[in-house]
Amino acid sequence: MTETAASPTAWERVKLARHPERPHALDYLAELTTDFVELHGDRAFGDDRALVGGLACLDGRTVMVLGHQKGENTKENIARNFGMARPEGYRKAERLLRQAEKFGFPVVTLIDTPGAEPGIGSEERGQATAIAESLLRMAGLAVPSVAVVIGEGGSGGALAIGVADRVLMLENAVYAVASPEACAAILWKDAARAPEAAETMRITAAELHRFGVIDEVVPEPAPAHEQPKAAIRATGDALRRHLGALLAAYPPDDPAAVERLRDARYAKFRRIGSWRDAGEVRLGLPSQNGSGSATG
Amino acid sequence: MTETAASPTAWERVKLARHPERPHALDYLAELTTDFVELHGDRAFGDDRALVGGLACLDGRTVMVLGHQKGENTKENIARNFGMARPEGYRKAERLLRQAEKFGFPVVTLIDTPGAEPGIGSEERGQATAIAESLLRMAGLAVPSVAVVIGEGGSGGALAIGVADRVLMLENAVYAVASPEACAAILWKDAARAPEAAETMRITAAELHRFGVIDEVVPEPAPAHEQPKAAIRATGDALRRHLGALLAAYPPDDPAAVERLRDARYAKFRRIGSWRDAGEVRLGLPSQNGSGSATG
Amino acid sequence: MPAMREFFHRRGKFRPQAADDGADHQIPEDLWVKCPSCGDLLYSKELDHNAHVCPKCGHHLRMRARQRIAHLADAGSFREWDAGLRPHDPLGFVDGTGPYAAKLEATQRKSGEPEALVSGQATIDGRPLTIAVADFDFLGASMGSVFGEKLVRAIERAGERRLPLLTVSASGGARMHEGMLSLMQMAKTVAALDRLGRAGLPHLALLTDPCYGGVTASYATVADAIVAEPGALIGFAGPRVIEQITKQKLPEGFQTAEFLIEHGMIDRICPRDELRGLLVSLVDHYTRGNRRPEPPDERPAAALTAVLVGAGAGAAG
Amino acid sequence: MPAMREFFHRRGKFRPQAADDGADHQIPEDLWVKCPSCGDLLYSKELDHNAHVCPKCGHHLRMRARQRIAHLADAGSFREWDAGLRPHDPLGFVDGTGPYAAKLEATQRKSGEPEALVSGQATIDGRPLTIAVADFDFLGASMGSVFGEKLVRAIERAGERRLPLLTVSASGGARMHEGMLSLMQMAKTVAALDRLGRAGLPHLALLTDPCYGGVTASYATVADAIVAEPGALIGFAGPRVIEQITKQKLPEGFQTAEFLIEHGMIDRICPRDELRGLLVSLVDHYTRGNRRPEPPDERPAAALTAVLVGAGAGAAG
Ligand SMILES: [Zn+2]
Ligand SMILES: [Zn+2]
Repeated sequence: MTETAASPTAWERVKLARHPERPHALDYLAELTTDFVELHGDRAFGDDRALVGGLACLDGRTVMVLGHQKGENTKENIARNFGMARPEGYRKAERLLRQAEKFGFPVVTLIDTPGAEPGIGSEERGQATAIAESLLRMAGLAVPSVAVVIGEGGSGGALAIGVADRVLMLENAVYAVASPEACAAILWKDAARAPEAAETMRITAAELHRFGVIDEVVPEPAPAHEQPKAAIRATGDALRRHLGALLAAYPPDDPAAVERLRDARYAKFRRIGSWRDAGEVRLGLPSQNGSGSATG
Repeated sequence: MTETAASPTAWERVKLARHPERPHALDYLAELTTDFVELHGDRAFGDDRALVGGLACLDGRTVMVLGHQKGENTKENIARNFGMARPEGYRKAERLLRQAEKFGFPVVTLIDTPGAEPGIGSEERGQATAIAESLLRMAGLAVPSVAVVIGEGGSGGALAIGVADRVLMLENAVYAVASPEACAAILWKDAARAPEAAETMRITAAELHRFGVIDEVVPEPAPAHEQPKAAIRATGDALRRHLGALLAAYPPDDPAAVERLRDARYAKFRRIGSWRDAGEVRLGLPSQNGSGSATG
Repeated sequence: MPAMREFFHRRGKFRPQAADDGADHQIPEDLWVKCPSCGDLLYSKELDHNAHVCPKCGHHLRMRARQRIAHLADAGSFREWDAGLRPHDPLGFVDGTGPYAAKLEATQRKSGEPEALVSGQATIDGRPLTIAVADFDFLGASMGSVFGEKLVRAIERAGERRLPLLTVSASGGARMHEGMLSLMQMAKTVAALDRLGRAGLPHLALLTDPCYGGVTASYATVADAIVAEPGALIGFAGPRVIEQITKQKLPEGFQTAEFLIEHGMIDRICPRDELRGLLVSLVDHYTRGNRRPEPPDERPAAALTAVLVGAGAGAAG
Repeated sequence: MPAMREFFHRRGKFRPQAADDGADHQIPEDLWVKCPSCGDLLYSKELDHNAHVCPKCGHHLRMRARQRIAHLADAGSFREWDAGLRPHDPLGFVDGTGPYAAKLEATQRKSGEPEALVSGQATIDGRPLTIAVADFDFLGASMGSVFGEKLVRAIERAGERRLPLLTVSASGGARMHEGMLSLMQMAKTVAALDRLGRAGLPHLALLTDPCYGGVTASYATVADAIVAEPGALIGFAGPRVIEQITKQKLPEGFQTAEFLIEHGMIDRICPRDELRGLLVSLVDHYTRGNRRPEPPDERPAAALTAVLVGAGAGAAG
């Protein structure tokens, strides 16, 4: 796959998002933060290396960071389960989110996963429940949060750390309800139709911005695997801007701000969706960005 | 062992407390409450049948009940692991305590365990951590709580559901830092010296009341395995009295009461202990019941 | 709904109560139904009278949403909400079998429902509550925009009216045809439940066969008490997907309600004929407990209600 | 301390740094120490300079409480609290080897400490914090009344002065000689930590070899960040007890720090020579974060401090 002057297709973006040399969560932390202290474990069963978390210093402020982490090579990919988190990963996330609330740390999450692990052990230990509880904690979080889709945003396993006050997405990242291959296998009965599926699923940053699912597209001057520092720096700029705005609007030292923050977060997710109301034949498309409206 | 007119020895009480026909937690619930709905599971790994919990109606009020549960026969004892809870049991307890807080249910716990299970799996899944987190939740609980030692109060596994606003204890129950057998094996190098150990460890209700560890001794007109209903009714009377007093002093509809409740609970446990202060050669024995003071 | 199709084919255990291949199987099925567990032919009227439990083997057959409501709610007590909300095709989605818009129309015609969720207010043994029931016959009760919106409105009204919420779930997962808008319904419904919980109101969840993917991983398990029907299959990833990916044979009883309770994920397994009784007990308990004027985290209930009203999308039926 | 003795005997791995059989081994041990891991004879002064880490194999030998404080705290910064608190014998406890009171005296003489916990205020790289360190040479650092009382006072002062708390634990468990008063120190210390947490102040826990029973099951694991030393044995029940009861062979590495991090129970394993750096980072993070004037559950900090002062048992050193 080559990058063309024209805009890449959705399927090309899938390949860019999965490119093995694309920077991963820990690369972002190394470049953008100082004094990262990784915290491990769910305090109940295990430590999931596919989902990392810890304290880091961003512009002199401590933030709680969470991110899916793919490996840099095959060996590390096996240790990190290719970035597919198990219930332990989501429970670690939930634990660290509670800690962020306790100490008033803003939360930054970096999304990059093919999806939550499908497996016998993951089902035994409640993959669905673990994701749901992470969603719940993020939805009610008492501190501001920013999520960035840096690569592959794979379904519920991605969203589990994505219910944030601001959701950003890199230009060549994708975010989808299912992998294009799975979608093609089910709806076309042919996984090879994944490129078509990718197109019709609307999984690119630009489209998701239009649908009000994400708040901002972070530009990649060149695909991130070619110029990782440029992509990371652009991400850092957007992150700082949004985090700064959130902290100004909802200061951690103002108790009343917590409720306003929760209300605003609720309103943000509350409006996502698209329907027709029989009485008036109107659509309830997200209006946040003033776009994406259509009549049926 | 027969019951004599004279007070039973500590070791005789150990045998009474362990008597297989002594009523267990579910017997108390059947007799004292209505509409018991058992709630299962820790939402992470398993359901521990050695520690039961759920909603029950006591005098028209819903309470959250938790209790160690021994089996009524060998088969059930195996299913219930002889009342020795695993980490899942304490995590279920912790979950239900959070639910009690959410809905303002007072909490009643029934303690009857040889101790938390010592085992490879229990260590792998953090027996110590699970107990500690249950202690923490009980210590900070936003609702009133009453614990009753109805049989065997075995060490940390018992205390895990024992950090309550009122701690009651049946006359023939025991509550100990370790089993007399274990204590004898370690300190006498001879488990057969358990009767001596039981005596010197001060594990009876009367002694623990004198030391300020428990708040009230619930009389057993006859040993509870002989007249279970009498013991259960006496427990019910004490339970209602203490719960009533707590609810009057800390009404669930008064938000300020939560802080007073936590403060009172802290003060209660804060003073337990005994020491000498070198400067003045004085003892800091618990003063709650105006007894148990001694000079060194 | 990544996992849906496999429930129609796996091991011959699941009978498609409404196939989505376009053929119309309704006429023969109206009279006789084959029990998917024991294979017995059951007269459908008799099955209706037995709450769709096989009289021979006790297998709990699937129920349509309105059958479920009729079974659980007091007769005549159900008032439906938001029946006018209709799905449409925001993505212009076209798959191997054609456009989503056409599929919606066909499904609506065949199922007789406008969408996969029916919601409203009802009483159970005189206790008022909010109820939202998924209908597996509508595209595998996959969760799309309308499913999510109707559910969120029901949750908000439960908050406004201070009523308990009962959700009855069955689902193949998120609806792929609405893409990310479907996935976001997980966030939206859970966020609404977060507020309901902060207001001290209970969410009771009933999980029925089959319940998978984005529904199990969102609102359906964010509940104060989780009840499942015997034998119901419940999980995150579908069994066929797990088998394909792991190349492992799945253990006996994998993802059944019995498996879930053993692994600590649900509170109760309840046979259908005892469900009403259990729900009444739970409603009574959680309603009795619900005396605190302020939720645990200090939010004034009045302010919350105001927000819920403000965010709510209109009047209820 | 149900589990203590076994750590002196099991597999010959643990050298009793202070035996409690009455014999005095101090003279030869002052000069040469045998590494419990590689068996090398180490000159004790060299070991002191190397923070009690074997220069040959990297094994982390146990440290006395004051050695630990000297290693971690800035030179001269430690101010001890409650040094005057002394244990006594509330139960009149007599075991196979005689009365507890006599054992206390002998232990005090041999260990040079009045009790098993040393607490106070210090700085680490200039950052003030409260520190409480267990001393395994004092009856296996078993937790009795004085251990609990000193720790609770330290926690309360951390709250009053709004300082982070660092606990350094090693223990055989609750002290049996003080019976239930010992067990209740678990409740008492955790309750104090609950209040510290509500005030938004951090508790950093360092777990060192060996850490068992009532200490691991109470304050030591109720921490915001849990760090363990490499190879440290940490658990609830002692390994010998588990082996005896389960009749199973324990897995390789059972209950080591490495086992615990794999099972999700601790945040970090940190070699001794990197400990100060890690603690400084953690203190900086948790101190920076600690800006909220009100703790998460709405309690005014001022009121809390008042309560802590009220409950505190006197002035600090
Ligand atoms: Zn049948
Ligand atoms: Zn060595």
